Amino acid sequence: MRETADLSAVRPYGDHLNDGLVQVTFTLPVPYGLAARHAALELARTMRLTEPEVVHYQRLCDGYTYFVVIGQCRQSVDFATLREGAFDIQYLTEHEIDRLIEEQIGRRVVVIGASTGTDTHSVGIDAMLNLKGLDGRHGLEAYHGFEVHNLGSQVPNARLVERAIAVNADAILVSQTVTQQNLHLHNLTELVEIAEAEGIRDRTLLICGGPRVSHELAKELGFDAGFSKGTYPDHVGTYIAKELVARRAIASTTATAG
Amino acid sequence: MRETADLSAVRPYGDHLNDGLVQVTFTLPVPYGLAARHAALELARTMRLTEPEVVHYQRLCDGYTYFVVIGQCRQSVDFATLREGAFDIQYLTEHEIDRLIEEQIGRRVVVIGASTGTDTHSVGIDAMLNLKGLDGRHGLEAYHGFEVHNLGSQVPNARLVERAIAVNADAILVSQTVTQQNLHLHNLTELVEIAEAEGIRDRTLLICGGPRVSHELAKELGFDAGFSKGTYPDHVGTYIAKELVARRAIASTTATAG
Amino acid sequence: MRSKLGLDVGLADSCREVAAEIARDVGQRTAGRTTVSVERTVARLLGVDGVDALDVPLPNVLVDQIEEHGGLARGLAYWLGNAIIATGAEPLEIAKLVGAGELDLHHLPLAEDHRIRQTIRQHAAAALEKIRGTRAERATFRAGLDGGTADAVETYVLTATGNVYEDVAHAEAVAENGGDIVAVIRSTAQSLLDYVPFGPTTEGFGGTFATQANFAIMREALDRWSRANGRYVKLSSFCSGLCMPEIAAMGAIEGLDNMVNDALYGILYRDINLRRTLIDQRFSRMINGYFGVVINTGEDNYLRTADAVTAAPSVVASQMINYFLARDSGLPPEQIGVGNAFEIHPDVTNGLLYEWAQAQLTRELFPDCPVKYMPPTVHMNGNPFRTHAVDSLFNLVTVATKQEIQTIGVPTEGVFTPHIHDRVLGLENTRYVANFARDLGDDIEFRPGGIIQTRAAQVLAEAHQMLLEIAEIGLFDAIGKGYFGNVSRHYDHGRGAEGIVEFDTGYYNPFMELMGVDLDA
Amino acid sequence: MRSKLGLDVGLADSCREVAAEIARDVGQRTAGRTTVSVERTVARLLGVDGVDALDVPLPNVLVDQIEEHGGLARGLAYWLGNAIIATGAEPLEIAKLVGAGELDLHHLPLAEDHRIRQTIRQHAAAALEKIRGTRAERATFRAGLDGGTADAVETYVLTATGNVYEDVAHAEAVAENGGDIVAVIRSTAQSLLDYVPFGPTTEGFGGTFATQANFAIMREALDRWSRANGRYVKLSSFCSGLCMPEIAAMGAIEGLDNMVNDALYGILYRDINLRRTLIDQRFSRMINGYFGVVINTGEDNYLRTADAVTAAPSVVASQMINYFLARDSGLPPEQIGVGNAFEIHPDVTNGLLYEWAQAQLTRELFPDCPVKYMPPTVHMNGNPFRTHAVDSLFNLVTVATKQEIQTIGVPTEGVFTPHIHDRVLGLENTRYVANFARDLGDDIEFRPGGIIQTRAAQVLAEAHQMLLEIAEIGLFDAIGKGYFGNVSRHYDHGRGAEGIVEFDTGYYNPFMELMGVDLDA
Ligand code: B12
Ligand code: B12
Ligand SMILES: Cc1ncc(COP(=O)(O)O)c(C=O)c1O
Ligand SMILES: Cc1ncc(COP(=O)(O)O)c(C=O)c1O
Repeated sequence: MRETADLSAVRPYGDHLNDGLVQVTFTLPVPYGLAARHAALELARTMRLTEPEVVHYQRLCDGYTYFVVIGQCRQSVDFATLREGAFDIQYLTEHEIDRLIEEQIGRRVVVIGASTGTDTHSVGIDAMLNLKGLDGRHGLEAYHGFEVHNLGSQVPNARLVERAIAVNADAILVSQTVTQQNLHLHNLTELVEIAEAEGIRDRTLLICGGPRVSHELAKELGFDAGFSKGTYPDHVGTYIAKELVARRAIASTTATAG
Repeated sequence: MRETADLSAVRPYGDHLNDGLVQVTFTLPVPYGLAARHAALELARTMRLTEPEVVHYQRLCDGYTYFVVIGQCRQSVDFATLREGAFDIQYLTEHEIDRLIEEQIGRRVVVIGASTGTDTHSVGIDAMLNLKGLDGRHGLEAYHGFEVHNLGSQVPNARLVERAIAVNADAILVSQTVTQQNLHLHNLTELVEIAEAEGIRDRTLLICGGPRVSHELAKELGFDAGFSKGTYPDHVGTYIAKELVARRAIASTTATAG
Repeated sequence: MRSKLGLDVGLADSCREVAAEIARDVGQRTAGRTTVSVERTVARLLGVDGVDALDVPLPNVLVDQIEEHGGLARGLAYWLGNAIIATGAEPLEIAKLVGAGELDLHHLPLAEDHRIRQTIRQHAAAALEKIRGTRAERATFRAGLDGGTADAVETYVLTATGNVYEDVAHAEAVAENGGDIVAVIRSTAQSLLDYVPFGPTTEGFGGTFATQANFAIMREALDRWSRANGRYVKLSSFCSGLCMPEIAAMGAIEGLDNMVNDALYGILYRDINLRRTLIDQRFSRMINGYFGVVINTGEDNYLRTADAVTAAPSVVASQMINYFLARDSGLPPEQIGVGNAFEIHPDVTNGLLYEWAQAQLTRELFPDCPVKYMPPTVHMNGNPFRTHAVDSLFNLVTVATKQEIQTIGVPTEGVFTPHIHDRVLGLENTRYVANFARDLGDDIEFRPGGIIQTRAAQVLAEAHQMLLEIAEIGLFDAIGKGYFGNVSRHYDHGRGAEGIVEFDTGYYNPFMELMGVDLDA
Repeated sequence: MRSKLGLDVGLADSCREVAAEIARDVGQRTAGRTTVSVERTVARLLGVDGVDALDVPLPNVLVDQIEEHGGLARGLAYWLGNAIIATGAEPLEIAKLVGAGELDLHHLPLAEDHRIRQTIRQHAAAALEKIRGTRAERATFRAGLDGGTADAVETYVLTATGNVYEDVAHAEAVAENGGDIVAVIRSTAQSLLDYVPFGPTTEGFGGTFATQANFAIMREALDRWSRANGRYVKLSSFCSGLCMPEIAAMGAIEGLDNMVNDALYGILYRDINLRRTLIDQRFSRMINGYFGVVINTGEDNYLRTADAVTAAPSVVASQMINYFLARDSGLPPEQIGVGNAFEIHPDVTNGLLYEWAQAQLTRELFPDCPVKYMPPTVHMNGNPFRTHAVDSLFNLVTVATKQEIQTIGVPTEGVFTPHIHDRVLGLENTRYVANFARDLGDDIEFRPGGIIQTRAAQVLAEAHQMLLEIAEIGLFDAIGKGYFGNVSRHYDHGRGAEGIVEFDTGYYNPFMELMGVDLDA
């Protein structure tokens, strides 16, 4: 009978359970030749690959060689445990989000968004906020529950925070696309600092997004949540609504207690 | 000025020296979702990748997810030392090989070849041995210096050795293409065993080749040399001629000494 | 359909006539002979399956016993028919008794010839009826599902893990990603076995053993997927090697939809004796034809051992011959998927135009056949991106020339039997191009006298010439002269020749009769 | 050349007429104005380079001082001419003195106008002569090398590491793998700087700063490669943003061959004030035109913020306008590489036919232009294989429609600025398709009234309609209404408006005169 994967010790799968097969590609700054091939295998071993094999290598130019290596990764990952702890959220529909806001918050939630710093990529933030949305799913502007301010792109962090204060925003949404040399890290960190300095950090949800922004990264940088590729407006809408409702619940408990 | 790579500590190169960027792709036997993404990152960490990032992942079918991960490999390889010790051979031309054989051996070198076991891939061995050769470079059959016996494909190891004895072969050339489940390892090992059992191992060069046969692997399995993709007939021709000449030199020294 | 290539219709017709003649000649030269495999197939069709205590398949057990006494010239049906009369037992029981050493077919009293024939004929008819019944049920099942768009290419995807259960995982990924036909590739060397292994298997090399149990496991898995997802996924395997007709029978029984089934592949690439294969292919094709299985021929192989630019005419010549050999075995054109491949070296200037010409030529020469198009393989190296780029153009020609069945290319073709995601990446490429270029073929015309038209005309002319030469010397000698794939094989050489048996006057095979093809015609 | 698309020639001509009118109108509305950047460019052309103690570029130092005293309306040439007369020093010396705080241009005695003009005109003529001399040497150098096949597409490959020395490594890999043009992409945000950074730079984001030193470093590296390998490799960069004309001057001086130079990009995608950009683009184009630099326009961008299927007519309309704006600045057609892109979503049925139609349309509408074709970007995701497959079809359309310049696609387009091997993989794909499908374009014809022809006709008709509307309301308002890329920008908004200066009667720019284009016509 078919063997089933032991989810507490999962390994890569090529064509047999636990064969551990992975493919690694990289360039080394070394001249093309047999010695380069050896170096690639050595490197693969430092990556703990068993029986690495160079299935392709080619000269790029003087002093640079490209490699395609396959090998076996014998290490495993405990998926069963990971699955338990994973950040997962049950997404609501536009209608459900609106109802949740109406019933539990009783007013429109104010969100303000921008693509900040020198980043001129606006398609992502527009997809979240503008009427049109993405793939036929409305942006938050179309929701009854949200009041939306989209400042567009190339917006300095200071200006975004200033406007957020002016409109009394519940949530600040920032988009970052250019990540080379970790440009986004500086820029995102700066936003958090300014929000803190201006004293709005605690009462404002800070949310960031972009093709290479993950939830983990966002948390690490001091945001409340991060959204990456494959995000739809209802995803972030759900998050905002649920989180605000949850915070109110806590606040009211605290208030009662206090 | 441009920084130059420290060849004694070489790291992968994406677009900056020592950025260590590598791409790893694999499938995990886990259902698609955020937890799967986490598992992929975990796995990447076991491969000692720093700041791994899932740039793409997709569901293959129930219980299987495919990942494209990039990350930084901080380990390095000592290319300078590697280069010193690398197996490298100065290839001769057809004409030079013929002359070497004529001058140093004084008779035609007998080679016998086949694609063995159940392997029916004959294009590789034919390229080495048959007149036509490869990309306009003659096969050994065309050389004055070689007497060639090509038994074709699907040849049992025992038969190959039997024929090698019959024609008094200086070198046995075997080709192996089907490697799934390590089929070639069994088959190649068997050949060495038979050659030993028949008492010809010492006086015959054992050479293997195929797309996934490396020199290291060949040595490990008890062959004298192994040739992979990108081999031309003159490569193996050079090896045979030079090696036989070298062995004669040793033999004659030993004979004189003895 | 107007010829987009401006083909010389008369020349094409002449090719057909000559090829038909070549096929008839093969029929005559192989007539009056059977093989151990054909006889084992008779046993299988009569319900004999399983193995004896030494793991020898019961069809082999029967044939071996009959052969030992020199009785095979009468055909297994004769001896089994007689045994049924003598023992009153069913074929399977009889086989088991023989396997257990408890019965010798030659020690039974011999009934009269006509009674034997009548008895075994009844059994055979009932057996066929039963298989047809199951196939009819399958047809109903399939009719209730989405069969895909009629005019879109059917993607054909291999699985080849060596382990039937892993193959199932791959097959599910294939189905989920739009694959239309799953083909379970066989373990290397199975073609050389003169028996069919038994039971589910989990250890094969470069493929999974074709056993009846494996067929059933895969069929069931695909049906399960089809039911859950409302789209029918077909099953295919290799019907070739020394057990070619037996596998046809197994496939018919287990509900396979397609079979790779070539008249010459085993000869050229597995060094199987040419007469043996040509006798076997005929019965195997009768079975495939009778049960509605679509066959696919293997001309793609020639382009792996010969140069695709210069060997192009041999592909056309072979398609013609394969086609008429199939027709002579009773296959209708709709079940003959002649083969075709995209194998020109990627560095050839205007290679795409030659490929396009060739693919369109095949399409026009066999308008009623589900032509099958094979991906680039031989020049694919370890660079998966290069392979993927070449596959993209292959996919383009596929849709532009309206191939009916397309084996998809995979990025790791030059490296290993593809990993599960490689199949999916290949399917995505195919799907993308098929949709993005959907009506390209209809929207463009070839410039009269241009490179494409000229190439097609030239290939056809050379194929014609080649067919004339083959007709002259006969197919056997043509194979000896290396006409196909630069491989030369001779009359008496190759494996399995010892399994050929000449009929004696009493030879009988009820299935040939019942399936309506008279081989001695 | 016969139209493969069966285009309505009258309609195409009408498009041209209307577009020419739109461009003329822009000329009129921007006439009589200069910008800080135009004036800095005059300084640069006169040999002013370097920075002051605070790292402020000397051209800025000069312009700032002149502006402070409200003198810019006469043009920097006037003040510099006067200073030359007064001090007897060369422009660069004068700039240094100003930078050191040792000279105030307004505190010098004013010579007579005609003497000032004559003096500065001589200097300008000498400066132009010198640059032309260097360019002539380059032309000789180039003539001695292999320039590639005349009718093959020129592959255009970006480098964008942020570090000019790393860019050199990438450029070598590009050259070695057949790239024809290396384009050093600029660091994000440089377009917003109202000065050009100085010296070699090693820290940029998503690109490398365009500085004169960086241009020189890259030029030298490419020349070294060209010399060693006998094939000339061209150099390109971005001539856009707030310093558009200065970069044109730097490029001319450092021997660049191509420049991305669009009339509207900065307005739409960098929120630069529209009048500022339209004034700047004119002088920048005069320079590019005069020194034989091929410009490439950026219509591809519209298809990244608007849908490529529906926005197709806006691309044609913009190409026409960009073309006539360039013509009005003195660029000959052979130097106007109108832009064009393959950006239809990969899931669109028959998307390839639309792309083919559009690419062919561009080719036919601008028969004398080196049209530039951009790869799929916006729908490319993190799956490098999917991107590579789409790039293959992009490469096919490129060769089949005979684009002259092609920015290559790279598999990691959707992820990061490509790694060194990604560029090579992209080039390999391009080279493979270009050769394998070399004469496809000539070998096929489009079915009259088919999908491709119909689409082309429709796009042309809609572009015509759009041009009529734009002519009606003027380009400024059209931009305000979001005609291009769904982005709307208004007259007074955007960066850099404060850098616009109206001429007073004494305004003088010797280069405009010498380069032979009368802007006040
Ligand atoms: C369109 C585009 C442009 C357009 C932008 C127009 C505009 N107004 O947006 C133009 C042509 C102007 C442009 C310019 C440049 N670009 Co650009 N561009 C792209 C391109 C092709 C598509 C991006 C896009 O629109 N994707 C579609 C949207 C819907 O996806 P998304 O942004 O990821 O958004 C989704 C999620 O990330 C998430 N999300 C995003 N933001 C947010 C925010 C919140 C709050 C939430 C909840 C979710 C969320 O939800 C969205 C929907 O699912 C990409 C390549 C690619 N295929 O990704 C390159 C790319 C992003 N560009 C790149 C670069 C380098 C540049 C330049 C810097 C190049 C240069 N030096 O000139 C310039 C300058 C721009 C700048 N400084 O910002 C690089 C970035 C590399 C890196 N990682 O650093 C890319 C990856 C191309 C490449 N391979 O080199 N670009
Ligand atoms: C042609 C081919 C066939 C032909 C073979 C015809 C023939 N007479 O050779 C046919 C169609 C018969 C065939 C069948 C099968 N094939 Co096959 N086939 C290929 C293919 C497309 C090309 C191989 C080739 O000819 N390469 C060109 C030659 C010149 O290269 P080469 O063999 O590597 O040789 C070079 C070097 O390796 C070296 N070399 C090789 N041998 C030797 C020996 C010596 C002494 C020296 C010095 C050097 C040397 O020098 C040569 C020149 O540089 C490859 C895919 C690919 N692109 O690689 C699949 C491939 C090899 N086949 C494969 C498989 C699985 C099969 C089958 C088993 C499938 C099946 N189950 O039915 C069958 C059965 C064959 C068998 N049992 O052996 C797999 C192997 C996977 C693996 N690594 O295990 C591949 C990789 C395809 C795939 N991706 O799945 N195949
Ligand atoms: C026509 C045909 N039959 C059969 C096979 C299967 O090969 P094997 O001989 O290993 O079963 C192939 C494989 O390429 C083939 O093309
Ligand atoms: C026409 C044009 N100019 C300039 C640029 C460069 O962008 P930036 O504004 O970052 O210099 C681009 C990039 O896409 C472009 O398309």
